[in-house]
Amino acid sequence: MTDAAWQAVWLSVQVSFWATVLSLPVGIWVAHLLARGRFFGRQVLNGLVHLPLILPPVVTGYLLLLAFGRQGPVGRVLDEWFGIVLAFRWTGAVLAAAVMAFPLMVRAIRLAIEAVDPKLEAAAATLGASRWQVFATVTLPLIAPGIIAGAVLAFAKAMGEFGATITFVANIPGQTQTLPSAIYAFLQVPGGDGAAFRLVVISVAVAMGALVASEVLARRVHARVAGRDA
Amino acid sequence: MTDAAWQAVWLSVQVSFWATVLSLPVGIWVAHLLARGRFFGRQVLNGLVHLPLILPPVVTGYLLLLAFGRQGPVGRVLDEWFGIVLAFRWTGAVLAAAVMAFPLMVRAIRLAIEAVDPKLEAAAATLGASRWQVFATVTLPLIAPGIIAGAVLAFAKAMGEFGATITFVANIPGQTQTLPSAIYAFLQVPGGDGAAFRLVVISVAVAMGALVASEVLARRVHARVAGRDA
Amino acid sequence: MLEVRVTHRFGGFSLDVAFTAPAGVTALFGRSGSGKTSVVEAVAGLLRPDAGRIVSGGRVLYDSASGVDVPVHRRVVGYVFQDARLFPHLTVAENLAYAGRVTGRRVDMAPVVAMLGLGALLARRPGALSGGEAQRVAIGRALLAEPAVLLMDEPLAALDEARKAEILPYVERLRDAAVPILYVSHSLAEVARLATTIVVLEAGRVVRAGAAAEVLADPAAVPALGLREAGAVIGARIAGHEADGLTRLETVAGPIWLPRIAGEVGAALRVRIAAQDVILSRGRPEGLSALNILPGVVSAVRTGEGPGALVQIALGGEFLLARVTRRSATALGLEAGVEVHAILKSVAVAQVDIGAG
Amino acid sequence: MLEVRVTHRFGGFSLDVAFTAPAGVTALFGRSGSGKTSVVEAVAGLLRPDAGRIVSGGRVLYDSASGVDVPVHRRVVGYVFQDARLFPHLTVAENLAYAGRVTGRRVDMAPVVAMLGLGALLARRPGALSGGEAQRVAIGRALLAEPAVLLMDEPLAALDEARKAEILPYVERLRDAAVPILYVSHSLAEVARLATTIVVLEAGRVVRAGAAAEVLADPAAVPALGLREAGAVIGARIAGHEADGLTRLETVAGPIWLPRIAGEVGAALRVRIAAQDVILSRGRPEGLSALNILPGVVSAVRTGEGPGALVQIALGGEFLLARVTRRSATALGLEAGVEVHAILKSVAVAQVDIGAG
Amino acid sequence: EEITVFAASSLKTALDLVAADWQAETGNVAVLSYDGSAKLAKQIEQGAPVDVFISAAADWMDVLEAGGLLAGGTRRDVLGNGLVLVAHGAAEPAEVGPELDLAAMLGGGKLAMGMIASVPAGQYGHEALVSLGLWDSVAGSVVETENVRAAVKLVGLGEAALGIVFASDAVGEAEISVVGAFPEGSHARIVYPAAVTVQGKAAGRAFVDYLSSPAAQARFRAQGFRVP
Ligand SMILES: Nc1ncnc2c1ncn2[C@@H]1O[C@H](COP(=O)(O)OP(=O)(O)OP(=O)(O)O)[C@@H](O)[C@H]1O
Ligand SMILES: Nc1ncnc2c1ncn2[C@@H]1O[C@H](COP(=O)(O)OP(=O)(O)OP(=O)(O)O)[C@@H](O)[C@H]1O
Ligand code: MOO
Ligand SMILES: [Mg+2]
Ligand SMILES: [Mg+2]
Repeated sequence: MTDAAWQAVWLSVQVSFWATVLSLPVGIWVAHLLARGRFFGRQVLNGLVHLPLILPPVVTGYLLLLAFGRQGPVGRVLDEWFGIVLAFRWTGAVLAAAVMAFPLMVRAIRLAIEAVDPKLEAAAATLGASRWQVFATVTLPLIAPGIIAGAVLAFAKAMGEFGATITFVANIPGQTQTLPSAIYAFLQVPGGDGAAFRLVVISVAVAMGALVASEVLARRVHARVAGRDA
Repeated sequence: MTDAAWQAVWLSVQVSFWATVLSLPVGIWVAHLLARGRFFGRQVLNGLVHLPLILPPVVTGYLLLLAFGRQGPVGRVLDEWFGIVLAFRWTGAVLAAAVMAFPLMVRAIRLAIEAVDPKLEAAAATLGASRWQVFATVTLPLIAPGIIAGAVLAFAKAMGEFGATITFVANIPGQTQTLPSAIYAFLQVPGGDGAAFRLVVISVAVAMGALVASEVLARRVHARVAGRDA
Repeated sequence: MLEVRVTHRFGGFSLDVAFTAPAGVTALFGRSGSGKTSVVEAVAGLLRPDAGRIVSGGRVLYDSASGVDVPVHRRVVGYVFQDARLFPHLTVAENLAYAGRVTGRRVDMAPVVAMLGLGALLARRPGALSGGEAQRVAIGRALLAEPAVLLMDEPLAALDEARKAEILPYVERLRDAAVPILYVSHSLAEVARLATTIVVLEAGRVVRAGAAAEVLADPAAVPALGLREAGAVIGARIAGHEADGLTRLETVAGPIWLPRIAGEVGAALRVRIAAQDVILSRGRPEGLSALNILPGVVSAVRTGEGPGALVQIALGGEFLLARVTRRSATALGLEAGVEVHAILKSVAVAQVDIGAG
Repeated sequence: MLEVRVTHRFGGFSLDVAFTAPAGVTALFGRSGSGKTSVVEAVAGLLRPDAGRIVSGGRVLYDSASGVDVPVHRRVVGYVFQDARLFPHLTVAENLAYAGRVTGRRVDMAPVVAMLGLGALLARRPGALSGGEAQRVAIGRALLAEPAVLLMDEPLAALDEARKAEILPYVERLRDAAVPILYVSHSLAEVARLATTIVVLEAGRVVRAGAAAEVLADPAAVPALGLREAGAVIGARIAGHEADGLTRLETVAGPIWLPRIAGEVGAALRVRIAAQDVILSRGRPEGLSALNILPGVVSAVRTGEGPGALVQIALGGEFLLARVTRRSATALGLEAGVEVHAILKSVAVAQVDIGAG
Repeated sequence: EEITVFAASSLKTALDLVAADWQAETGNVAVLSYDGSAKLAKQIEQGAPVDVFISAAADWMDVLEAGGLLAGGTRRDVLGNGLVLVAHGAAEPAEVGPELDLAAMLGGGKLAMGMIASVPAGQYGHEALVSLGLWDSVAGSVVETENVRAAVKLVGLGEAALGIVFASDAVGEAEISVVGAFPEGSHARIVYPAAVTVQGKAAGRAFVDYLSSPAAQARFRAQGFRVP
């Protein structure tokens, strides 16, 4: 395999990791808002979160480019005020992957939150726990299996994300060429199928590793949460 | 808007609907296997289910083509024995959308199953309910919110699916040209952005409608499941 | 008839019990954490014991030696759980109808609904029930399963006395309909009233088991049962209902009068008389508000560490227990063979302690 | 001091109660579904009543008129739920430490762990506890919150007598430490032992409320309390511990002897004497196993529909209740003003009915 | 010096080699990013950090030129291509013209080509079929693909009987054979304009110049492209 291919593998793992890790707190927060909030505009937020699922990935990529590109309103502010450039950088690939994976992550966490018995939260409040403490000490540990599920879905999705990423950050080897972009590139040339297949295998291996690890972790956490001794 | 565009809208709605409805029973079954099964190969099944998330959509599309195309092993059998042809048909678009949406659907349902208190299932068994009856009368109603969540995720994903669909069934206006394909086509020509934007708006409107409907439904179901009076 | 032999370990706790529950109510009695629920779960098939054998009415439900393990739903046990465990998505009516629905049996809910006072709750969901209401629904749900064995784990703990008094006769009728009942309770009053057999557990072991009348009248069993709850059960027959609201009962030792007991003249009863409700007198006492004075002979006196003594009095072929202070036992010269009169208040024998024989 | 005034409607049930709970234990007593849990939840802030006002120690917790609604975690109530509601993901030790953890207080768990016998369970998770064990942990968790008000919803229902007997003195000590306690129970024995105030609910309404001694000795309150549980509480003082294991108590009506009571000579006690445990005699009886014979004067006789009569006997400034049959009441000519002797077995007054005064 | 080149996907086979040659010769590095011309053009509009753009379609280059995103005077048509009819497996060569019985050749199979509204190869193919009067006879059998490579794949797998692709796409594909080339006049001339962007570095100009060098042209020809 070529250097560029290995670079793509490594880049994809990094991008997927950061996309997952960075979006997790936001995902938990939004999931909580959607599950328990009673505010005006909840439906709008819900719709926004789902948008990347509904739109063809290329469109999401274009929208990101329009907003976060150097010419875009957000992109310009980020660049001028903080010196952060996303478009055509690997950081942009992180953003694209995070956005695309966000609906999956939020839904998994939200389902977990909705399954928490509000009576336990009430019990915690009677013991003096503020809303935030109730969340941190009761809700959060109880939804750990959902968070793991959300994170692994996000990671897997990020590993496979192509359309939005290539549109937002292009397909520059060594800089923004993720695994799917590299696979795509190989599929574009005669006789490239073999190389593409090797990359697919690597991609699947990495994601499966994460998947199996998450299952083992989730099982352990689930046993705890169900109140059984580990 | 052109007739072809309207056709694409209508086709996408149909494809998404059928992809969701037809994969739901399979999704529930697989989710149950993954949540409660203790069989050898559970991890393999789990990996397979997640595959469409991990692979770039184009790759999934190729794999579908290889398996379900006219020349593919499954495709040939389906054609010769049942007269079912999927490649280049709207039915193939349904298959592609269903496969791509499957991991999302399964994960949502699985999380819901894992949140069901096994003590309630045990109680049902003591009252004479067989495993299947326990599932149908206790587990299934209790996971209804998860099923709704899974279905709406699948529908939304199917509305936005592009890569695998176009690879598997190509783009035949009126037959396989879904909304994302049509949007993609418009984006490829100079000055096509306006038309693409109109289609995006329609796509978002349809999916949001489904989303809001599902929320309302889920809320009602959730109140029931939580044992509160409606 | 239910034969249970079970060994099981959880972490630090080990269960090792064997007993036979004949037709009727077998009470599992024991302190919190002694293993009562675990035994019941093993019978229901919800806990798979490490080893053992469970046979119900000749049918092997579990046998670790031969590998038999009948699935839960084929065991046809009606299980009233210690926690109510109602189906939250179903209304009360649907919870009650559940067993009929899954087994395809047609069941008439009306008598159970009436007995448990559930009429007004039928359309509610469990989330909107009080603790006692939920427990009543759980009892009804198990009863309506028409089980071959009924497992009741503290079914009445959440209920008030009045409600208990309404439900107990129903359980008695079941007992008499020959459904074996395994009944877990902390209340010896309940146990004494219902049980035909008593199994006392302590830290996962059976420390006493036998026919209820025997165990309850055995001074040696008192420590295991708890002092306050000691008492004996005697047989009686309704001799007549009198004008002032009292019912006259014929016992082996003579007539006694108790507040009106529902039942036809001639019906056989079991009356539990708590040891602490019996006063003893050497001579025949006069001018007391207590109506019931039964002559008998002291058959055993057991004194423990404390200031009390437990006196067993033979009345014909039956026995009564009386708890007195050692000081009184000495003052009255109570020892085996001495003739005494047992004084017993009518009202001290509460409705809850009278069961159909 | 806790003032509660609450009205609320659920579907068919309407709650409309107002009462004041002074320092000490206020027992909420009533049948299943009468609204006890709802009242407690309103105090805790888990149920927002349609209207009303709740004031704890001068602090307004809820006032529908002025829109005050203090959030649950600021109310500092220790709530022992009817269902244990332990945190499933935390060990027993972590459950017990929870309140300290969220409030940053340092709490010494040792005494509570010892009192509740939780030492061996500390590393377990709630899923591996028996019903009674879970309930004990729930009690411990609430106690360790060092609450300003303690709300206990049938805290002892799942426990055996021995365990109850261990826990009750602890609750008494809390009562005496001036933490107001709202105590829901079906057991009048518990209520009589603990309560300084009794509030009787029926179908969402207060039907009787007042000082425990008063309510319990009032024949008119008996129907609301339940016949079997009727009884009065009298004050006593430990006069001496005697060699044969009995403790001599001084009451307004003379000495009585009970099995050894822990307490120093001179200590004040509250002794509940169940109405059904009292036998009346016109003359002074002789030769009985009962040691305690208290002379008094009948102050009221109440006959109901049934065959029984409830007799209130004045002993100095205090009152005793006796349940006798109407037949005996007539035979002995019991009516107000008549002198009688109340006969009372030492052993009939169980440990559970004796509370620190 | 390192430059970034955005190039139409169909150039990948040849351009990778050309860039390697250039690198060896000059010591400069060309980082190549391939995608559809439309997407690349839009990215350049949004400020992509790119030095050279090689498009498969003149119209997108026109858009960039009009937008003032190209360095003046650097645009030139560097390559051409032909349009060919390909078949699955070995096929009898045939003259592609108005007499060709395309429908019969399909025999109920599919004709794969790029999306006729948007993919350049599809646009040219549509134009050619219409001008030859063949479109109506096969319109019902056409399957349009996301890009021209996907059309090659469909023919290669046998899912489509025939395909219309660039001549360069038919090179090196084992499972397909060229039936014939479309006549010059049946469609607009296929050209690949290249240009340096406004922010393009000097090496970018050198790279564009190099594309017309004999060595590069030999590489392109070997991959089936035409050179002016
Ligand atoms: N959400 C609800 N909707 C309708 N009715 C309700 C709801 N919650 C409680 N109730 C009713 O209110 C009444 C009082 O309930 P509550 O739980 O306060 O009773 P309780 O006195 O605590 O009874 P128990 O001793 O059985 O626990 C009951 O009749 C119950 O059915
Ligand atoms: N999964 C488990 N792991 C470890 N110990 C357990 C587990 N389940 C039960 N135990 C222990 O086994 C013992 C018996 O429990 P069981 O529930 O049978 O008691 P019980 O007699 O029903 O008590 P109670 O009257 O309190 O309900 C208890 O000491 C309990 O802590
Ligand atoms: O080279 Mo293209 O723009 O994919 O037809
Ligand atoms: Mg138990
Ligand atoms: Mg209650």
